[in-house]
Amino acid sequence: MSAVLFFIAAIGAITGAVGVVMLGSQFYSVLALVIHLVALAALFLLLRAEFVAAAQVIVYAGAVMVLYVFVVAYVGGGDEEATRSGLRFLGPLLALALAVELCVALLGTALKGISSKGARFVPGFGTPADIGKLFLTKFLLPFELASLLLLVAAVGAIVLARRRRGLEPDEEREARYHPRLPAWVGSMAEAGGLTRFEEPPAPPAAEPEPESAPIGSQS
Amino acid sequence: MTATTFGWLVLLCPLVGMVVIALGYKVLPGRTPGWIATAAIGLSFACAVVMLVKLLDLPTAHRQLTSSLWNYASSVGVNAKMGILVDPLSVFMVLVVSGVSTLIHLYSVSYMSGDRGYTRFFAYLNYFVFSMLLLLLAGNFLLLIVGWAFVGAASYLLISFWYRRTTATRAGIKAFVINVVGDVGLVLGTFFIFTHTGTLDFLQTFAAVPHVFHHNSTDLVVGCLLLLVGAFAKSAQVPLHTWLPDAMEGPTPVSALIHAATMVTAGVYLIARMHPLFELAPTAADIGAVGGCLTLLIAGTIGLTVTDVKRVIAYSTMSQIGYMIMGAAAGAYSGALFLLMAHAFFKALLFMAAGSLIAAMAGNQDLDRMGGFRRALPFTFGCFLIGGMALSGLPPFSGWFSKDDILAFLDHRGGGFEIMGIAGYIGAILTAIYTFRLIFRAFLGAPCPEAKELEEGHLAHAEVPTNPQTGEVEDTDVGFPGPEHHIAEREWPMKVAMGTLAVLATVGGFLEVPGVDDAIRRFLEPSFSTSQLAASVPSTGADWIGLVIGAAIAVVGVVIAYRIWVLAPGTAAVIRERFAPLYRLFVNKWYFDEIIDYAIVRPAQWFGQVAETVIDRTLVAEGITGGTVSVIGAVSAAVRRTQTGFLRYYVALMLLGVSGVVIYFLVAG
Amino acid sequence: MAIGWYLAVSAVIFSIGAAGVLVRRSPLVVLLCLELMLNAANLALVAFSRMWGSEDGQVFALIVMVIAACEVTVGLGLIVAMYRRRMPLDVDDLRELQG
Amino acid sequence: MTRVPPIHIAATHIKGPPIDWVGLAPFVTLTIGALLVLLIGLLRSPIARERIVPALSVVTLAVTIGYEIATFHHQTSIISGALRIDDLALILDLVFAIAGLAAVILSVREPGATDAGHGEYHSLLLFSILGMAVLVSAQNLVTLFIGFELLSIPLYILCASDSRRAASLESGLKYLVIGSVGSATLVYGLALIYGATGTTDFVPISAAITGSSVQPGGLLNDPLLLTGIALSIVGFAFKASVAPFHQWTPDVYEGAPTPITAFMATATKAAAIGVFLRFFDVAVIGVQSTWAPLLAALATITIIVGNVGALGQSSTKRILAYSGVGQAGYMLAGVVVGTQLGITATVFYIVTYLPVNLAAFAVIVARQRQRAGGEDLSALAGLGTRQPWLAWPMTIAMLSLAGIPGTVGFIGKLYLIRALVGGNYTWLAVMIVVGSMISLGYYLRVVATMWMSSPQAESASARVPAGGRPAIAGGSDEADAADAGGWPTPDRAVANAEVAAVAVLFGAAGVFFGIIPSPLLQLAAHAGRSITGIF
Amino acid sequence: MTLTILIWLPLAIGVAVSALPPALVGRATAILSLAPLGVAISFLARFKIGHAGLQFVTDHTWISAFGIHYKVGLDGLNVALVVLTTVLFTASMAWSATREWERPRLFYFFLGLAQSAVLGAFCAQDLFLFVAFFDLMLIPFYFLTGMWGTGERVRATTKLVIYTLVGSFFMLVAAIATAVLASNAYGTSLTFVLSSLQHLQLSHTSQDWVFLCFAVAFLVKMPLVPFHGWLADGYRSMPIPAVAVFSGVLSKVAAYGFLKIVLPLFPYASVHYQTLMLVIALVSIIYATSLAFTTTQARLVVAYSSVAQLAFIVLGIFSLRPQGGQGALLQMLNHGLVTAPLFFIVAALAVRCGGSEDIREMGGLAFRAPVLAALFLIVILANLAMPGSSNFAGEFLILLGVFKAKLAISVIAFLGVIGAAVYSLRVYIRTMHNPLGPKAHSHEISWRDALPIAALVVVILALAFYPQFGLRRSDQSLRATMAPAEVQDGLSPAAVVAVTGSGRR
Repeated sequence: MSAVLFFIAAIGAITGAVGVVMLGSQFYSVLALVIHLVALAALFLLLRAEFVAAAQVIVYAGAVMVLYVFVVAYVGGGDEEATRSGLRFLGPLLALALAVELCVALLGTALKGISSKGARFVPGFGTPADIGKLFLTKFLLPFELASLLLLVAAVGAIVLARRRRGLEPDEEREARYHPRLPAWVGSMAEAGGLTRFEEPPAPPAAEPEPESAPIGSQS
Repeated sequence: MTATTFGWLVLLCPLVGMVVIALGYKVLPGRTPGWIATAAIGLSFACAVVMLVKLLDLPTAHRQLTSSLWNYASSVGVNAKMGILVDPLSVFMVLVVSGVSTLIHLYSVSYMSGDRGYTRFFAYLNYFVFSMLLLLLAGNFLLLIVGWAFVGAASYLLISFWYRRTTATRAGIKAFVINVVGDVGLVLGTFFIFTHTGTLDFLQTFAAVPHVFHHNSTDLVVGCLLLLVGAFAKSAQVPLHTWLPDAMEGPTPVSALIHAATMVTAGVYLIARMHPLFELAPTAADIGAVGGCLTLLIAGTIGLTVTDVKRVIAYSTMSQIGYMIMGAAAGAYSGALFLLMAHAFFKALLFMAAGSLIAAMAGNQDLDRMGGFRRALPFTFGCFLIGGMALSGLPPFSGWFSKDDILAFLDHRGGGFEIMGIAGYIGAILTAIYTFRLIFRAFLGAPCPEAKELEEGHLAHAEVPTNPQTGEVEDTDVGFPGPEHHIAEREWPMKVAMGTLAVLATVGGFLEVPGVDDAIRRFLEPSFSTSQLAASVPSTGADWIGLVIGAAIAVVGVVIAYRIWVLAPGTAAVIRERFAPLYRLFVNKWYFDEIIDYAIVRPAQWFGQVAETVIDRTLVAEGITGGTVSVIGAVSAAVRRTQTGFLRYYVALMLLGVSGVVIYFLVAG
Repeated sequence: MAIGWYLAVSAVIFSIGAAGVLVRRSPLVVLLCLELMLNAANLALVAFSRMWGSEDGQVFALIVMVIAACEVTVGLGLIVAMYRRRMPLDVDDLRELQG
Repeated sequence: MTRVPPIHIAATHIKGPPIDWVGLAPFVTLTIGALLVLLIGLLRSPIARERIVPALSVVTLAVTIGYEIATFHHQTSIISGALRIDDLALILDLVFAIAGLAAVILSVREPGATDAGHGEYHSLLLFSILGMAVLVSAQNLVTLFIGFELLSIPLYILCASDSRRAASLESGLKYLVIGSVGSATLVYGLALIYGATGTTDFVPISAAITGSSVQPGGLLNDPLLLTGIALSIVGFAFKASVAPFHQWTPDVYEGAPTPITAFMATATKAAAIGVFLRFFDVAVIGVQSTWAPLLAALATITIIVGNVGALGQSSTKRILAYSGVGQAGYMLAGVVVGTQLGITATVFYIVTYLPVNLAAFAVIVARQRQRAGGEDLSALAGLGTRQPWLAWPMTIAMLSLAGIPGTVGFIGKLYLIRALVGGNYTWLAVMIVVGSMISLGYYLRVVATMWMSSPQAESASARVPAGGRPAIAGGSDEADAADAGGWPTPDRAVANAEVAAVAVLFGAAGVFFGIIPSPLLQLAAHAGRSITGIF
Repeated sequence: MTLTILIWLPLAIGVAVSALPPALVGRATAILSLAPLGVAISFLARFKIGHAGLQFVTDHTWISAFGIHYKVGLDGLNVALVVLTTVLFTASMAWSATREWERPRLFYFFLGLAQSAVLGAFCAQDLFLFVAFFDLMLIPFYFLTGMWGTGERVRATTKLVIYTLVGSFFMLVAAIATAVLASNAYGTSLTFVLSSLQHLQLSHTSQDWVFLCFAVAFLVKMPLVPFHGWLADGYRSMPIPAVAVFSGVLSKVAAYGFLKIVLPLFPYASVHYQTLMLVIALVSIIYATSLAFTTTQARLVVAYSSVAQLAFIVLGIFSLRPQGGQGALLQMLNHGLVTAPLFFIVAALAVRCGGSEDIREMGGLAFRAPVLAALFLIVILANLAMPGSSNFAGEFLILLGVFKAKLAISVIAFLGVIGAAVYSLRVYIRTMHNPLGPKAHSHEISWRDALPIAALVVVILALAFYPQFGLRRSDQSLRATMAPAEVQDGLSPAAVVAVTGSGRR
């Protein structure tokens, strides 16, 4: 029974993965990844990792993928013409070599465990309770750091993705009813609503002349 | 005040003279430098005389005095002191050198006046005398070599004295380089001897030699041969003689002083000084004798054909020194030194006379253009005649006694030396011929234009001064003989100098008359006390036989010369036709210059060219340096080419690296 | 099923992800492929944790998940920024820096 | 392991691990500082954002440094063995903090900072430092990996922070993608190691490798473990920009804002080498005989590639990037030896590498503020006459990197060679020497440009390269005018006061410690001794 | 008054004068540079003759971790060279002081730095200290050539530095290896102090490669064929004061290194490679000589002649006979004194020929410049080692040593002596004599130019009368430094005494 489930899930995961790589449209790639993740979650379950599986489904298939979809929609994920360079063939070959090596490594080990079904199952193994306990005791520091890391990521996303003056596609029109946006527009400061529209000392660099400032070399 | 003190004074005088003249080159007016120089040398001659007296006071056994001022270079087993050796030999040489030099200085005072380089000339001249005296008084090998090289340098400076003449500078460098070859020989020879004796000091060496060397041992023979190289280079013996004729580029007094009277005889002095070595290495000595013998013949033959007055005398000098070398090497030390002294007198005299003659010719030295100066230059003619007769060994002039003394000794030793003796007689006849060829052609016969002009009472002056060798117009602002010339008839210093020498050349021979007296041998005896050869002297009778033969041969030579150039002036041309190839050989100086040029000079230059162009530019610059650079450059270009900027290529390379590393571990594990 | 099977699957997925990074030019998809690689690691971790019966592997997997999320967020942010700058969304056109 | 039945689980029963706050203090300081900076960055007034924020970051780093110095010799392992605080870690932390300090000072007036918002910018910087600190004292695979990421992710963002330049974004993306591949490889490798040994803690891992707890005879030849090590080597090597995993380095260094480049070139490299030391000399020292040859080979390749690649470059930043690759090779050589001496040498080399590199980058920053294309080599032409206070630090830096006596670089090389010769790796020492010879080719080129080429030649070639931009808008013309006119106008000199100060300070340090190296040497010696178990 | 003061005084001066207005810097430096000269002479005066050991030792621990000491001291080997250094630098500064240099402060700072480095290298009694100073010497010359040079200066200076540093880096490895291997082999703590290293002989195999590394470093510095690739460009581009001290002193440091470090530390290798070194030297002599009488650049003639001279010095050192060593030491002194004025004279000649240093465009300059001609003559005669010059005494001893060691080599080496005469006189005649050259406009040498040359000429003449000056101090130390190699070479100390002592009855 478990074998059947395993094969279904494994095939699903691998197909999903292949789909991510092969499918032309970025949108389909995202969907393929979702399939892959769900299949992977199934594998996790087979490995008695309930909590990981759940996290997988919620965090990934839920949050992250949604983010993906939004971005794809925003940047208009059109089809991408197939790559021309030699990597098109070299890449898969390289990957194949890698896979072979890894399999040799994984299966060539003398460890008994590899061929076994795993250690004797202890009730409670992989439950949120156990994991959480570990997080609070042995892995306290990683746990805290992970939170910081998430904060960093959030800050980074804002820093990078916020709007900037002089870079918008339709600069002139916007300039009409948003005269001289301060430099911090779109920053967390704005998000925090701590800022009014008064005159910040705009750094002079914020006066780009489009013709004298070709995109790519803003000078 | 012992003899050595005066020995030092002998050295000091000319040195001081040189320094004074050199430093005062701006302030000293007119002929003062000349007088200062003459005074300096005269003083040192005086000191030499005192030295002689002091030495004669001592008993014969103690006539070898050494004195040293400070350590010159003495460390790690080398013991070179600033020391002199005063013994009869050196005193004798010092006397000759300083005496003749004084006279030649006196001569130059007027002869060189009017030359732009007057001061420089006398500074050089004094420097030369200093060097020569240093050579003679040196108490050890190192100092000997120093003096040896100094005289070479001085000779270089004086040969290329008129330095705007490329011929002069070329002759100078030639002389210098050949002399350096000689120095090298000397140094190497010293090494060979030093490594066995462990000392550089003469007396210690001579004391040690019999104990450290066995008879004719290889090292000693090689060492002596190398010493001979030095001697030959300095004394212009075949095959290192080619510089001497060219050295005639220098002013005539220089030729008289250096290339006749003093420097060129250093070789003879060296052999005499080193006689304990040579007597222990007969092989080397014999080779030396042969060399001298060859030289006197070759030089004689060339002397027959050359037409440059000074060069004729130069070749005769070579051949005379050939006699001395031959004699000294064969063991006739006193004879050789006797001839050396006599030669100094009459050869200096000849050169001075020639100088006067050339002055009368306004600097032209070509024998073909001369003639009939007998009336125009009576005094000069007289001196020339005396000198010539002495040179060709006519009785009772000094040349007669001295040269035939040597030849007699050779016959006395017998064996191979007999042959040399005969060769010597052949040389003698040649000498007589070319000497009188000179005299007859220059002074007898129809007067040449200059001679006529002079008879009317005014000295000829070249309107356009030209280089007598190349005929190219002279650069007259400096380093050139000067516009006016001086002849003995009009300059009393020249007269005095020449007159004195004429007298000496005439009577000098009587110092050593077989059976009557042998002042020189007796005086020199202490220096050669250890020598077996010096002890064995030919009997008086043998001596006299030799003298008679010599006189006869000289007379024959003179007669032949008279026959060819006075009675039947055409004969010379006829002979020239008859023996054309021989003549060509002689007139081209046996092709020595050409041989040396092709054998040594050109290959060296060629190698230099190759070294610069091929090896240095190509091999080192392109090869080693450029090669490395280009390799690194290529690698750098490759590295930068992989930096394509293609993100995916970077990832690809990275994954390639991953699989590489993994493979390594899988294999290594 | 033996653990080895899971590991094999994870290896395959890892390689597929790597291949994807190599062949795809849209940064978005490249990010997806990176996700694949990380997930492969996760699978391996979970499999090992099962094998040893220790939950460290699962914790590790969760941490990796967080990190994956962070990388994605930052990556997407970058992509948006580039889009705003009207820069081409094609890794092959990012060649201003080279040599 | 003993398990509590799930029924009894309640939050009350869970005892958090004991925490040694003294040891943890630097980390806490950094965290708090980062958060504070982030918050103050939200304030309205520009003063707060552009003055207080950097000031606060400086304070944070200063306090951190203070704590680290205070807790020197305080060897503990904290939070249930997640972190090990010892002299090695502390010295490396000092390096990070100093590098960060320099970066903060250089970032005043940095357009990138203004662009990203000072609060965000600086807090990210501090977080990255925190990540490094965690990384080099990690005693556990999980901690190690998260530290690795906490160090990387902020740098991805910071590289792209100057998003008005396409180059900045490009470098950010490149760094992100390649970095993620690297971390994916790393984590997979860690996973395999975990799989082979069944634990995530270093000490048990090394025990499992040598001892027979996991498997009789240990794991010395177990492909699983070895592959894991291989993959983790790649992960670290990438961070340390060791060839052939170096290719991101020149591009990212060139594209990133120069202060960040300076930070990466020094701190990141130090962190990567530090983790090399930790991981290979503690966790997997058992299989040294296997990995040492490989690392030696990698070091050789790196030395050659880095030094050779720098030869033909026209951008000073790129030259420094490649030189950084080469230097990484030298440091790796120190790791190879695997003796305390080797560790000491490596640490010392890192310490010597820090000041001179910072000085060099400071000079580049100054030039960029003064004229367009300031990172160009041509921008340095004639600097010796016109701005000696910039030319000298750069000269010292170059000479030190080349290993000329009188500078720290010389002593650093001395120590490395001494360690290598002592460890029977003389051939590697020779490789270092060969590398230095090649490196002269470009270091001297920089020096020659500054002192021996006339400003005329420079102003002729003063072009604005793609991506180059004047620090002050429209300053380009003025800057060029100033360059042509010779002396920089006073306001520029002022504008560069703090930058020049950094340059001069670190340049001076480079000479001072070159003449009196003993203090640094003792410091490094402590680091070496702090790793026990090897001789 | 410790050596430290002497070593660092020039640098201090260089720094101090940069406070003065540029116009004064030159003269100030020239005058102040008399101070180190004076100090050096005072050391010379206080030097106790007949001691093999060190005198005026200063010894502090510099880098305790490696047992590296800041140990400086004087012995017979370096005392004369130290004085020579100060003399030549003073002369160069005096020569420079009368000229305009752009950025004078920097110029004199670098000169000062160079002097300090050279002095340090000579005085260093610690292997590592020596290496450090040896490399440091190069930096000022890098700048001097690159900033004040002529022609392809940057290319030339880069070439120079890379060439020489390649050698130096190998030497660095070798030096460290020496100390490390020694301490490993004998289980002693790490030390770089020469005197202690001397008692820790390395194994033969290590000696071999270490020796080669040192040899490369030194041979490049001198330079000898085939390591002379940088020579032509470097010498042609260096400013005159720099090139004067470079060929006058820096090349000596290399030769000194052989004598001070290589022979005592690696006697086995020294004997093992004796023939190789002798042959290299021999080839250099022949090769440089032939180049010297081919090239038409006056400056290069001097350059190649100094290559030949240094080859002679190496010849003397590797005769492994005390005579050769003494000769080499004396020759170092002489060559330094000769080559510097030669470069000044070349500059003077160039001035009289429209800046060209091509002897084909010179000629007849002696006219209207008798003093210059006289100075030149004396120097050139000394350069060709005419007997009577101290150079000859040096060459005599060198060749005597070689003669004792390898007869054939010494015989061939004499070709170099003859060649020296040829090229020296050639350059003298082609410049001073012969008809007036196309570009020649002769005029008497000015006081400011004559002063440094004349001063050095006086020293040359003094030495010519008393070469012993250069020999008496070094005697003992030289025997000491040569002894290990001699023993290794089979001449037991007893034999040495026999060989050397036989002369002194």
